[in-house]
Amino acid sequence: MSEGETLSAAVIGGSGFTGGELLRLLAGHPNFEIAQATSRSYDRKTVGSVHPNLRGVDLRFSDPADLESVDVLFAATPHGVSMGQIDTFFEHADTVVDLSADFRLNTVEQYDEWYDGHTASEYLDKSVYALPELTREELPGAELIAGGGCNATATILGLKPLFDAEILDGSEQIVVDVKVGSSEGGAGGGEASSHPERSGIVRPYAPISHRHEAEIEQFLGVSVSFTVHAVDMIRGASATCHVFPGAPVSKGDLWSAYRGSYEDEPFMRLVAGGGGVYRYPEPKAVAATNYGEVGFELDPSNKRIVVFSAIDNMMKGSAGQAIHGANIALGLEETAGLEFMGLHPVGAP
Amino acid sequence: MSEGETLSAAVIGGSGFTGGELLRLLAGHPNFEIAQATSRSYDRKTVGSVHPNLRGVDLRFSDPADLESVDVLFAATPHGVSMGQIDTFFEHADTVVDLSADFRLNTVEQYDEWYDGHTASEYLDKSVYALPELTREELPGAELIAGGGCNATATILGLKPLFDAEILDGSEQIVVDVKVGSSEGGAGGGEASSHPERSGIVRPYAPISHRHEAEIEQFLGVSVSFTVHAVDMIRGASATCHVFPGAPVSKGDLWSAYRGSYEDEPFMRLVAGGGGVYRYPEPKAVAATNYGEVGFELDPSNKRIVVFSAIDNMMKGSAGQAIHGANIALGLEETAGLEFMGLHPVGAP
Amino acid sequence: MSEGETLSAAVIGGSGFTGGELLRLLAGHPNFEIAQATSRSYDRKTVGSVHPNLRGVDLRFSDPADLESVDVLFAATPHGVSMGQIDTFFEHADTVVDLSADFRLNTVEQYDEWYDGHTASEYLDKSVYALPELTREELPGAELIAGGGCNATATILGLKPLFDAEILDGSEQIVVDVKVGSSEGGAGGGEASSHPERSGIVRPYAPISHRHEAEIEQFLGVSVSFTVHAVDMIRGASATCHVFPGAPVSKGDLWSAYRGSYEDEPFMRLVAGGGGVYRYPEPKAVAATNYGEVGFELDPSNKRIVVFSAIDNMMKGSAGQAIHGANIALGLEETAGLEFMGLHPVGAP
Amino acid sequence: MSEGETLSAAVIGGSGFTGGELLRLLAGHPNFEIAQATSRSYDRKTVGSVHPNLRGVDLRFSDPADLESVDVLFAATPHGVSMGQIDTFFEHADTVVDLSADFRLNTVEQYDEWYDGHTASEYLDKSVYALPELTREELPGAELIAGGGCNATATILGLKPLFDAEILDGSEQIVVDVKVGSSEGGAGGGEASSHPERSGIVRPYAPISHRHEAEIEQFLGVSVSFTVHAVDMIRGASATCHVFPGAPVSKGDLWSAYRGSYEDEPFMRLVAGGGGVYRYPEPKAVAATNYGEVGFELDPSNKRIVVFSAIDNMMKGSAGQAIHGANIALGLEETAGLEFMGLHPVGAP
Amino acid sequence: MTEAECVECGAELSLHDDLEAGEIIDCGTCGAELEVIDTEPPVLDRAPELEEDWGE
Amino acid sequence: MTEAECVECGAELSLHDDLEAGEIIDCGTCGAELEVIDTEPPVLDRAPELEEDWGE
Ligand SMILES: NC(=O)c1ccc[n+]([C@@H]2O[C@H](COP(=O)([O-])OP(=O)(O)OC[C@H]3O[C@@H](n4cnc5c(N)ncnc54)[C@H](OP(=O)(O)O)[C@@H]3O)[C@@H](O)[C@H]2O)c1
Ligand SMILES: NC(=O)c1ccc[n+]([C@@H]2O[C@H](COP(=O)([O-])OP(=O)(O)OC[C@H]3O[C@@H](n4cnc5c(N)ncnc54)[C@H](OP(=O)(O)O)[C@@H]3O)[C@@H](O)[C@H]2O)c1
Ligand SMILES: NC(=O)c1ccc[n+]([C@@H]2O[C@H](COP(=O)([O-])OP(=O)(O)OC[C@H]3O[C@@H](n4cnc5c(N)ncnc54)[C@H](OP(=O)(O)O)[C@@H]3O)[C@@H](O)[C@H]2O)c1
Ligand SMILES: NC(=O)c1ccc[n+]([C@@H]2O[C@H](COP(=O)([O-])OP(=O)(O)OC[C@H]3O[C@@H](n4cnc5c(N)ncnc54)[C@H](OP(=O)(O)O)[C@@H]3O)[C@@H](O)[C@H]2O)c1
Ligand SMILES: [Zn+2]
Ligand SMILES: [Zn+2]
Repeated sequence: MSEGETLSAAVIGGSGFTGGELLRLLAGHPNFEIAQATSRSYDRKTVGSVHPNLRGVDLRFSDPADLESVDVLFAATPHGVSMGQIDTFFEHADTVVDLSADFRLNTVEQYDEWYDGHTASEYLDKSVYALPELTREELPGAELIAGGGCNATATILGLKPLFDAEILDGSEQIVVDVKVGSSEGGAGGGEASSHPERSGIVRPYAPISHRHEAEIEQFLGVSVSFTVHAVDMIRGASATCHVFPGAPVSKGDLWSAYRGSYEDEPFMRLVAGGGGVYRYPEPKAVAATNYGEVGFELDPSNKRIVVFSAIDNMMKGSAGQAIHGANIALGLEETAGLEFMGLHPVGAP
Repeated sequence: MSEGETLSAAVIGGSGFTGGELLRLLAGHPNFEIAQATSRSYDRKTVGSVHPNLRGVDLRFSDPADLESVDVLFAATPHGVSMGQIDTFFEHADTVVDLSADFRLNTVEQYDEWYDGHTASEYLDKSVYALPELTREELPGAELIAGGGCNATATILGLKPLFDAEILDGSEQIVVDVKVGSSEGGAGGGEASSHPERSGIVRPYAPISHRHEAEIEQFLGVSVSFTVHAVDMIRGASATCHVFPGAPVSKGDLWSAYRGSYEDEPFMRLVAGGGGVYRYPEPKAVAATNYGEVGFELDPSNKRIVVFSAIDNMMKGSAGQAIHGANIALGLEETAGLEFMGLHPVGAP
Repeated sequence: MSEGETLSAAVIGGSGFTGGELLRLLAGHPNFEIAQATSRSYDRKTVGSVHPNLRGVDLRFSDPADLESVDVLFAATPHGVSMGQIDTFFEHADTVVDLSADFRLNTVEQYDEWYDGHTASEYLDKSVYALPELTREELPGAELIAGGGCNATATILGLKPLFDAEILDGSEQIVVDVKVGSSEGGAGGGEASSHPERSGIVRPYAPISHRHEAEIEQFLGVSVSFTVHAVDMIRGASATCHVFPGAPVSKGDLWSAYRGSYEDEPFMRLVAGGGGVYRYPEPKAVAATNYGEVGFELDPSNKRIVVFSAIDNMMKGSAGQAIHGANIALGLEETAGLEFMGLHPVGAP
Repeated sequence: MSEGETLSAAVIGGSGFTGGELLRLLAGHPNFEIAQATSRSYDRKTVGSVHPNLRGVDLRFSDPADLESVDVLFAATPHGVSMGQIDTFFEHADTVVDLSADFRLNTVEQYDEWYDGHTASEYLDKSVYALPELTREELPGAELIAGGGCNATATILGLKPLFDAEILDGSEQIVVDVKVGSSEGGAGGGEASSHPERSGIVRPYAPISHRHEAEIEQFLGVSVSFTVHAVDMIRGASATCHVFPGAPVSKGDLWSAYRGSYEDEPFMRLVAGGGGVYRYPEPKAVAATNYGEVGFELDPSNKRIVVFSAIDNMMKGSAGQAIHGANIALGLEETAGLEFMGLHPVGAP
Repeated sequence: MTEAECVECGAELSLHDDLEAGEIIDCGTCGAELEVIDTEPPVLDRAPELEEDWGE
Repeated sequence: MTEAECVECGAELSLHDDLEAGEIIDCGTCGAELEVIDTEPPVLDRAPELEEDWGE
């Protein structure tokens, strides 16, 4: 499309956390205009009544049963919703970007193993994972884009250069220890996410068997030892990967690998070993942005590589990634609408 | 100037908190290009080594002794520095925007009363307070712009409509109870602002005699009972004003007053009494933005008006206000570089 | 009773926040033994399954319908529950300590004005407010003890010395600006108290007409201008009172007043004007304790007294106060079970 | 000694974080009376001026150059101080309890490898590590007690049962991913620990080569892959150990191992796999207490054991452990002064 | 009060008298939620886990 | 040990023996920082306040 053109967009699940981020990003995007945002619970209320930062956006939620026809439909609904409505979605839009896990995996077998099966498996072949660092070649023209899982995104971004550069071959033991903020749970929230119970924690919430392992395995070809902790922040996912390569590796090798994979990537930053306060990747350095930071250290005592990877789960880990993928799919400027640089100082954004 | 033109800018005190915000805003501003950022402590280091969000900005700090000539010089230095160097600043720039208290007050007498006097009093007549809600008429063409104090800004924005609409005449008792975040203290930080001591607090830090009272008095013509508490956030200033008008007033009167003062203001939002989670102004709803929120409630039991006002001290309360004022002074689009809408959800940004 | 004696105690509402605190205090109290803790939702579960700090206490919740007979029954249930069951309570216990608002006020008229009336008004004359700084003389032998409201407690403790010493006579304007933590809302918690929405806030949650005004008025004889803000802590209530005495007052007068009221009080501390980090009362200095801190400053510019008062709402503001009152009522050592000194450093406890 | 006896105690470094905790614990301990607390910076100030929770303790700091003679001397000074003054300490006390790393390791070689050598190596043979779960047999009568490192303590407590039960033999890969609060850094604190920079973080602060590895190796006989992250809490250390046993293991084996090691331990709690909010060990469940929680999960997909271990670094990780060890060394009731149960709800204590 | 062994951690559990099949109780030692399968004599099993969605 | 009255709050203060003029001590009751003006007999006054810049 020509760059000045404006595309209409709908956001299903607009009252949720990632739906709100989509609305914010679309409202500031030069090529999009928001036609519809749905919510069953807040039907007819202003989007600003739920998302106070969007008080200046003149838009009311409508019922997802009354879909309008748009160029691009973004679905930010819980797992299972999109696979049930995907035909309807395509009746109303040429391009569908889904933020749930419904179209991330390639095969029904994976959904049988990790989820509760799949009811629209004919779409699995068509969908492209939204993360451009993985799928830049496949995205142009894609009609069904599947936004990645936030913890999977952080992990994959951290480890991928080691596979690209063949420092790892998939036979190694890989431990991934993840720390995430409370927005990852979405706007619902039960007792465990009430402020008094959720503040100040380091809480093992997925000690084993986290579903994002499926995505990691799909893209890196390796099964990882994966444990997720909830910590006291709102936005942010940080993955620390402890890796034991078969052959000796130098810091130079690591820098080559990481620069090789990411130096042309507009949203990836390498951070390792500098001075000052921020020496390694950390979530608050990328909060509110679509940037991902990765870095590493080499443990001479036991030949371990420690990889750090940090993203904002609401941005690079979901809504930002979705827009990024859509920009490429639709032939727009890749970074359009995603230029925000982030804040300093910033607390627990 | 014509709108496509690019102006060169310098930031003195670029390694500080408001200096970092200025750099961020200028880097994303369509009409500015950063020529220089100074720091004595970080001379020659990249700006990204101090402000991790600016890692993508290709710029190194230089010594403030080596000033370059620019169109606009922003000074984000502690109180007293600018008044000592103001002649030098004007030798290197046509327009000076100072974020300290050095040029906010009109007379030497005020500086004698509230500060330790003034050493460049000949500039006091020329300077214009940066807050456009107060000084929009005086800003165009101004050569010396004085950014307001953050607590003063929050307070003035909250109370001004009551004076505009003559609901108050200055004879009333006004109590202003302010809550602020830790970035207000700047990047230095002693023991009281260390994380273990500063976390989780409601700490009276200026029970009486806060210097911002001088600015409030200057603009509203009234002396207020002013107390400031430090609370556990990083960005944000929230002023609660308890006001006892002489004559009975209705909620309709109040809405008229506030809409009258602010409905054409691009950065002011009225928030009072809606439903949902965010019913009154609160700092995190405007965090990372140049918006100010004000709202009120009427206490029937004792004829009190309670006014709430919330800003991001780093933005509307300093760097954002400075850019806003400069935009108007220089004939640029008023909102240029200040469009960021803010985040939801967001923690303690 | 003789001091070595052991009394049996029941806690109705043992799964709630203040109920959990009661259980903790009773378990560590030399004169009590816990016979029963009720919960409808967690019936038969261990108390440790809800309150992880009580994992070492060998006790399971039982149904409040199956009350056992005990010496003392503590009710930590929402407003309205105790007034409906008070007869039953007294059938099972000689002494009832109620933490709700049900028996705090003296007359039906007050309940009509501030609450939804009262259904057991015959008990209003018998009940004694638990706060010993107010009612030490009336507590011994009391059979019905009403724990105070946390915001009311903080406010009353701050202002009382000014009335005791006749610095105020009740005709003055008094503004009370309160900041509280999230545990004040109890264990329920809706969307507004979910971690992403509740973190990092300064949120006006009761701008006007807070019910605790009734208690303040009852004990101080004056109607106050009262506004409550939610801030980012879990425990703690801090009241800042802005007071304008009719006649001039000196700091010496104030110290005399405050020392006069509190120097013999085992749980009151005066803090004002020292050096170091903690110069005025603040909640985290008393967190986890039954202490209250009060202090003040005199504003020479406008003859204002600013009074600061800080308590832990779960302790001095509810469960601790209840035990304190019960200790006196039952002739036990006044400070028994309440000696914990608090922590330093401590975050947002 | 007979149990009613009172011992005099001195705290060197009483103005620091662990020194303050020692003072708090000693002031509430039935068998100790504090004779002296030293500080060079706060000489002659009240201990309450630094530690606001100790305002009720009538004691002023004195200069460490003026040591008094006491029964037990506690040193809570930075690494290196005690080894320089150990002879002087023993001239003034029969028993010395040192919280630094100065006497934790057994040999000069270890100090050469991990620290900067040792200047009082003749004491290394005499010293006993304070953690009773490791050294209960050696503590009675010990004259020099070395408090453990907090991260080492958390890790050792988590892994020890696996070695006790020979589930691990030391040849396995062990990854330990630690998350700690800001009090671990002590009261000093530079820019990185200022509130604006330190809030809301997940910051890799010791990616590799943390000195506590030496203690772990000494007690478990195995070198671990160790990485420490700073997170947003004040108290607390949480160690997640990812372990790959050589032979298959069942959950029953694990429970036998953990119960075998800890069921008679008064301060150890096993937490794994229950319902409710607190299903695994987490620091805030043990905050302010001397308890340690450990738990685990078995990952069927890759035969990994994930072990979680949580302590309060200021208590079980330093001051509490020191008192615990001293209690046993001196023949006092083991749990004396350490009975505090902890809090619920509690934020980031 | 009868006793039973926790099937998760092996600790002794004291059971109340009016135990009913289907009831869920938690172990005071390890916190596991146990379902009462049978009452005379008491037979316990791990309660089916509540699938909790922490969002992803 | 001599005694003196705190000039801020009026509480009794116990002073150490080797008191020196110019020394700053804090009151254990109100926390005020007091300067020793004279030693025999002890005369105390409020210590000059450390001007603290919390930034503005
Ligand atoms: N949060 C993250 O960090 C993150 C990261 C990556 C991916 N994701 C994925 O993104 C999706 C959304 O997550 P979230 O955190 O934004 O969740 P959320 O805050 O819970 O929002 C869910 C939204 O979906 C709507 N919704 C729920 N059921 C629906 C249905 N049957 N039909 C139509 N609308 C429905 C809800 O609004 P109404 O109920 O009012 O209609 C709400 O607007 C999930 O699939 C999640 O796994 C989230
Ligand atoms: N923080 C706020 O919320 C806020 C709000 C409104 C107004 N303000 C005002 O803005 C100004 C800056 O505040 P801040 O919070 O950004 O402070 P800050 O973080 O402490 O930064 C001060 C900056 O000034 C530089 N500097 C200090 N002394 C200097 C000198 N003599 N000559 C040249 N540069 C010097 C420092 O860098 P080097 O030492 O490395 O040179 C640093 O970059 C202050 O006047 C403050 O009152 C701040
Ligand atoms: N939180 C504070 O800071 C604070 C301070 C001062 C006073 N108070 C007062 O203390 C009381 C308790 O407050 P909270 O914060 O502890 O509340 P909470 O956490 O919500 O706990 C309420 C407790 O009451 C039980 N309960 C509710 N309805 C009941 C009924 N109809 N019959 C029997 N039990 C019932 C609940 O358990 P089940 O539903 O499982 O039975 C729960 O254990 C309130 O009246 C409050 O106003 C609280
Ligand atoms: N914080 C923890 O979580 C933790 C856990 C386990 C072990 N530890 C260990 O415990 C020790 C104390 O740690 P901390 O966190 O309490 O440190 P801290 O807060 O920095 O306190 C250090 C104390 O030592 C005093 N001191 C410093 N140098 C001294 C000297 N040369 N002679 C006499 N006194 C001196 C200081 O007071 P003055 O300078 O005023 O004299 C201060 O009171 C360290 O060795 C640390 O490794 C700490
Ligand atoms: Zn069990
Ligand atoms: Zn005093």
